[in-house]
Amino acid sequence: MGVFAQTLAVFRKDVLLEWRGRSRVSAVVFFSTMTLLLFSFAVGPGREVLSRHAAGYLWLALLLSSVLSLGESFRVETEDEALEGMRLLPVDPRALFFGKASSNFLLLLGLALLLVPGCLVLYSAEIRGSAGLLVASLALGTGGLAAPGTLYAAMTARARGRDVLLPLLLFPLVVPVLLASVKATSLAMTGDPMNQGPSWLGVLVCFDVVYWSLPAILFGRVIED
Amino acid sequence: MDREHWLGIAGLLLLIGGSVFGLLIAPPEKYMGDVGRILYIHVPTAWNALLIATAAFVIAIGSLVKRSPKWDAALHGTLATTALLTVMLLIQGAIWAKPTWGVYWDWDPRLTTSAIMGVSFAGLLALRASLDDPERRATWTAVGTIIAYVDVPIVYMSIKWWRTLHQNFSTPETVNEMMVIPLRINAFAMLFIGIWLSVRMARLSLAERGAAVPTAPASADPLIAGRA
Amino acid sequence: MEGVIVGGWGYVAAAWGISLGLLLGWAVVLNVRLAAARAAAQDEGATDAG
Amino acid sequence: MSTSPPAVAASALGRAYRDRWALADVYIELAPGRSLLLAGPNGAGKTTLLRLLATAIRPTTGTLSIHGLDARKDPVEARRRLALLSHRGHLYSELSALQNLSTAAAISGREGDLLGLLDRVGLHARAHDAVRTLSAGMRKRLAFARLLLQEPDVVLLDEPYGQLDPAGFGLVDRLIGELQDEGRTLVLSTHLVERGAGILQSGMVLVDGRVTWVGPASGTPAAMAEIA
Repeated sequence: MGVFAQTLAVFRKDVLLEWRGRSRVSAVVFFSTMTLLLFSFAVGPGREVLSRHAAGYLWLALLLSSVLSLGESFRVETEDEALEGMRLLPVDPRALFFGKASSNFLLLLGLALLLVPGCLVLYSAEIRGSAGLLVASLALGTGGLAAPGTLYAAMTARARGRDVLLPLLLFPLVVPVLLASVKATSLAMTGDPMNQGPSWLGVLVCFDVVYWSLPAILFGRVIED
Repeated sequence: MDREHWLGIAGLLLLIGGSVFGLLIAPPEKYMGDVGRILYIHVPTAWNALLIATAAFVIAIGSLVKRSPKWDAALHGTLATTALLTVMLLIQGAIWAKPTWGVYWDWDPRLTTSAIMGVSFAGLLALRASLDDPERRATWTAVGTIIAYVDVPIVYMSIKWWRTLHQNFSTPETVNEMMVIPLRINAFAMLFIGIWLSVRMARLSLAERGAAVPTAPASADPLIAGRA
Repeated sequence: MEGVIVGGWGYVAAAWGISLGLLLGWAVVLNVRLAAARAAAQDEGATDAG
Repeated sequence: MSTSPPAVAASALGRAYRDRWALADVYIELAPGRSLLLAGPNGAGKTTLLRLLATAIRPTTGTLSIHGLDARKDPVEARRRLALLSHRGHLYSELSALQNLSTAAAISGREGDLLGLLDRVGLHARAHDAVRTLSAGMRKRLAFARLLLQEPDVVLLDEPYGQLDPAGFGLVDRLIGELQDEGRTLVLSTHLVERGAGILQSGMVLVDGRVTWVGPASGTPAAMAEIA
């Protein structure tokens, strides 16, 4: 049985878990909407400033919520040591990683897509560039958050003070993803006359390759006892 | 006396010599004047922060392979030293930026990368502090170090693309001999002191880990279960 | 040749002072902690033996 | 003596936590189809031994092979042949009993009559209920079903009678009998020494992480009475 089939099985399990725990997922959605509101309170009601920086606020809201949903995704794994149960099956640890990271990616991408209308309404942002660029930047960016986030959440879920450790470890790591995603999303929202969008997407693809391959190699060591 | 003290003493003497040379003997820099003397400590700090971070990366790989307390202690030592040098680097950089650029912080790629590297390594030290099981602590620190180190060039590139506003430091090749000497002396001074600090920290890490596991007494004639 | 910076010894002193201070401070903290940890280990060893 | 390698072969197996040996110097040689009873007071190392045998934790010393496979070099292959019933349920409380089973089946690439399995442990009626709504005893039964699903050659049971009602006791006895009839190798720890001694072949007593007695299972109650 190949890594891919195992990954699919793990992914299916995690999506099922998210569906079963959808009340918690919706709480994360409300939290991120709340942060969007808070940014406008912090900056003031100037419509022009808000719409110009809408992409940045969107990504900050995503980043803050990602920590919650990543932490949550490992709480269900450590509760009854279910992850250990998975690990003791004849399974490639990379499959456990890819499955978990993919489901976290799916969740974050869904959240990102939900936040876009929020930005359009609250910040009077518009999509003057291409919608394709917008979706691509959200997908590649959340991909870059989900993979290292999954690795670090697996660690911090079993450490004391996990609520502060996960952002402390994850945020500095994903600065490149944040920079590139904000740029690309911003170009999609405010217009992209110089056609810079594709090159930022290219940068994000490179980051994603690194951020998905390195943790996959190391994940097996992280979850062993 | 622990052996590494010789390195510490050598580093201290070199640092005194390099400081005297850099502060009193070398001529002021052509454009920056006397403020340029900050570079005699700043550049060696930067070189050594990166060098010792690289050592931490290599040791982290070794620690994952070897799984021994000594490798973990060495990793702890180099991590702590890197964090310290990075803090020094940031403070020096900010002080240097004020008269040069007019602000303490200018989102310059090198300075910003250093800040992020510092936070990453400090985060790893915080992760260490929150774990009790020494084996898990060793593995996770090593994994985190590998990822944080690989991230450094990525952060640097991304910030460079994001905003390019850097005035390059003079490199030793383009400045006159009197400026090269204090840079070189201090580079070795900081290297020796950095190694000394790392070794001291590693010893402390080993000592605080508690007594080594005593070897389990093996019986000469063991009871073998299951044969009955 | 605009803006050759004149003076600035204050900045130089601050940068060197803080750097050397940090180095020295950390070195002292480290060695004190190491001595304490070693003393504690020795005490423990003595009680174990006794 | 057969020429096939033992189902479980442990040599000088030990595990240290910090400066304490939870288990040291354990030797096991269990031929396929044989069974071993682990007895000993709380904290004697029974769970540690079973977790070592299950490759859930790494040994600090010693070697372990499962049907000739080096458990350290080839853990995935070894795990294909063994399964552990643990204190920890290893269950997802949000998922239904059936979903827990189907997940384990899909990941380990096994197919089987999952509802039939649930029927075998008396959980058929609760197949679609979330595990969180099941009682402790029912979770134990579900964990048993999960173990049976893996059709392990080596069955590791840590306190299988724990949390069960008298009907559950009978069920576990019956399942153990079936597993033995199918020629599977069993290692079982329990405080119900008399009960275990009645159905297993070899015995082993652990005290403070050391093996103090090995012999036929029938002799275990007497050996336990001695240390009490």
